[in-house]
Amino acid sequence: MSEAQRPDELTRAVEAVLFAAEQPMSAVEIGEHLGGADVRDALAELASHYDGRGVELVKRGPRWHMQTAPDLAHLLRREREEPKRLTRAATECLAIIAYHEPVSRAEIESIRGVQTAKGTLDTLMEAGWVRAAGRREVPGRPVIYATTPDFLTHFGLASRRDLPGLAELRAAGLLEPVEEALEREMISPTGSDEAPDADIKDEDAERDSPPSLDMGDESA
Amino acid sequence: MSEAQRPDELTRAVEAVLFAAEQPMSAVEIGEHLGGADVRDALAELASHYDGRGVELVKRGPRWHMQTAPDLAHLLRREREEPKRLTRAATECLAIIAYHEPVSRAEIESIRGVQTAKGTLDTLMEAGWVRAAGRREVPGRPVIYATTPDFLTHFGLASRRDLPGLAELRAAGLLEPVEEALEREMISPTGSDEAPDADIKDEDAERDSPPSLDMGDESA
Amino acid sequence: MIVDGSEPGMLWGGDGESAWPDQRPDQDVASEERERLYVELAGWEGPLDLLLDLARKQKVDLRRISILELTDQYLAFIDQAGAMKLELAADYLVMAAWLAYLKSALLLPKDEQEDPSPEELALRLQLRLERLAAMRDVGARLMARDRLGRDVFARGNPEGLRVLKKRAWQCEWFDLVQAYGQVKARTAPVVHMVRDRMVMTLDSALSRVSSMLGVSLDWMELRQFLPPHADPRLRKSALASSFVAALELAKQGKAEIAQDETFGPLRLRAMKRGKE
Repeated sequence: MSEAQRPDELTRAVEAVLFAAEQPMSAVEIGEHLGGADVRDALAELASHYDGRGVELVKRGPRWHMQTAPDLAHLLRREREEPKRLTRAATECLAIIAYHEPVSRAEIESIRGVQTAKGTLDTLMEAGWVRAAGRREVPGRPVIYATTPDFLTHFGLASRRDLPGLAELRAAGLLEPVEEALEREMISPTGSDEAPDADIKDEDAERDSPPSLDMGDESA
Repeated sequence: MSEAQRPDELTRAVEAVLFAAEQPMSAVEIGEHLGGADVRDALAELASHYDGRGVELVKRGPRWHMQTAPDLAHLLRREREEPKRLTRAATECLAIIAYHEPVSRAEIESIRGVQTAKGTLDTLMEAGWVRAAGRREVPGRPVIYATTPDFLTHFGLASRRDLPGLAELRAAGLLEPVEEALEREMISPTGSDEAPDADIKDEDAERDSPPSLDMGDESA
Repeated sequence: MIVDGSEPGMLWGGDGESAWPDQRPDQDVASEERERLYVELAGWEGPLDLLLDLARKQKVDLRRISILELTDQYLAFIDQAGAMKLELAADYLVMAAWLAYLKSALLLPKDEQEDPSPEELALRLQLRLERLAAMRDVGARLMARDRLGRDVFARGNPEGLRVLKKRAWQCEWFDLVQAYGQVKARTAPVVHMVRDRMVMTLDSALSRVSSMLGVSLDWMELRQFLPPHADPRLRKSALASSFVAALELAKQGKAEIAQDETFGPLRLRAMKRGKE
């Protein structure tokens, strides 16, 4: 598509000056730059030439500058998805929220046994799997966290009840590290250590060892 | 003067991207930025559209960028700092690298007849025109140098084939090493039992002149 | 000085361009001849550069250059510098000597020539000068091109293209469940409690040992007091507790302990009343 009508020399010069300018320029400034020429016609011609193109010549106050057409601004900020694995800490955090929700950060920490960086929860919220679900009505009113519908979708769960219980985890060998000798002892007929009782508080969760596990002294 | 023919959306998008870009971009990069489009036709259309205007679309190596028309240089140069002048040594070095690339430092020195100060190559690399391009697989494994895409961009070369005078130099045999030229010139190929003295004189690690560029002063 | 006929110029004087400024200073500084020469000399990058300059002053094609004439000019230049006691870098002098040798060789009758012939040496010098001249010329042409940032300009204020990286977090169902399992395994206090109870307390050891001592009057080895079918780790604990219990009983005067050798078996029996 070759231009039928070539711009005249002054218009070309104005175009080049505006293109190379680091700041918007007024018609007078452009004219001074070009040896005192009157550039108003050239500016009008350029503005009309660029109208509808990917770039446009605009006037802001008294100054002119070239800019990307506003409807194409999205091209300048393109998003690219970068797959990234959830860190170990974040995965644990997510698991605890899923099994115990709603939980506060302090509760998560007490279950994990280590401090949880703020960024970890942020990550989970950025991923869209966790949301703040209000505050617990205890002193300090801590924020409590719960999973989102996206969480269920992502992990292919119909509901949180689909998460495997402790007994299933153990059967799958997922309750490592547990010493073998102990494990042998722990296979007790009473085996009432089922979970996840979705609503158990973490204190309960920590005290959920069945009496059958009591190995008492045999000296008695 | 309103455009009779409006550019299509892809052409507008390519135009906007090229205007906004801070660096020259290859057709592939532009395409990727636009979600994988094939932008070659759009580039051709834009190049032809801008031909003769105050701004032009040019291809340097594989990369495209927009710049002001060269014939307007006198209008734009005003008040602008001229880029730092290269020293004579640096200019010669750059020319030798561009016309002979890839070359080692010893090869550059053998053409120039003097040692090359360390700062000279550094200057060229800092300007972004020259890069280390691996090592030559000869004893000492000297680093070899070549020009960069920025070199083409800065000097307005569509490719290395565009280097000024390249064809003439080649036709005149001026890019072939002294040894080869000598053999061609001497009707009797006697006395050329070579032992390039570069090896002897230049003890420190730079014993790399490959036969192709050995300008060397053979000792009979 | 030079006997092998090799051409100097590859002999780095040690202070190549680093010692010489790249740009020739303006001539207006030089009023005196001496100073002028010195300034000029300082402007050359080594003998090859100086030779090229002298050659160009002959204003003929480098291929038709007279090497004899060039040699004379160079030697005259060096003589002049020497007469003014200017310090010359060694490679200028090496080149001078080599050129003097070349000149004499060129003037000698042909049949006395050795290899390589002086013609070949002259040609080699000519070829080198040509190549340096060629690079200097194209270097200048390169610099004179329409250069970006000097003659042509990129957009002064580009908006810039940004690619915002949006992280797509990845985590699989298995990772999740495994992580929970590990949290529970790591922190469940039950596990620790169980492990802690694999011991025999001192109290139970004391009552066990003293009741068993009452039954037998003979020496018994300490290990005989341990529960016979206990888990190995419980046995370990029981051994320690029983030993302490034995010491306690001995202290109370209810038992006596004997050991025949270091690390030998520890024997134990109830104290006979009469001995008290």
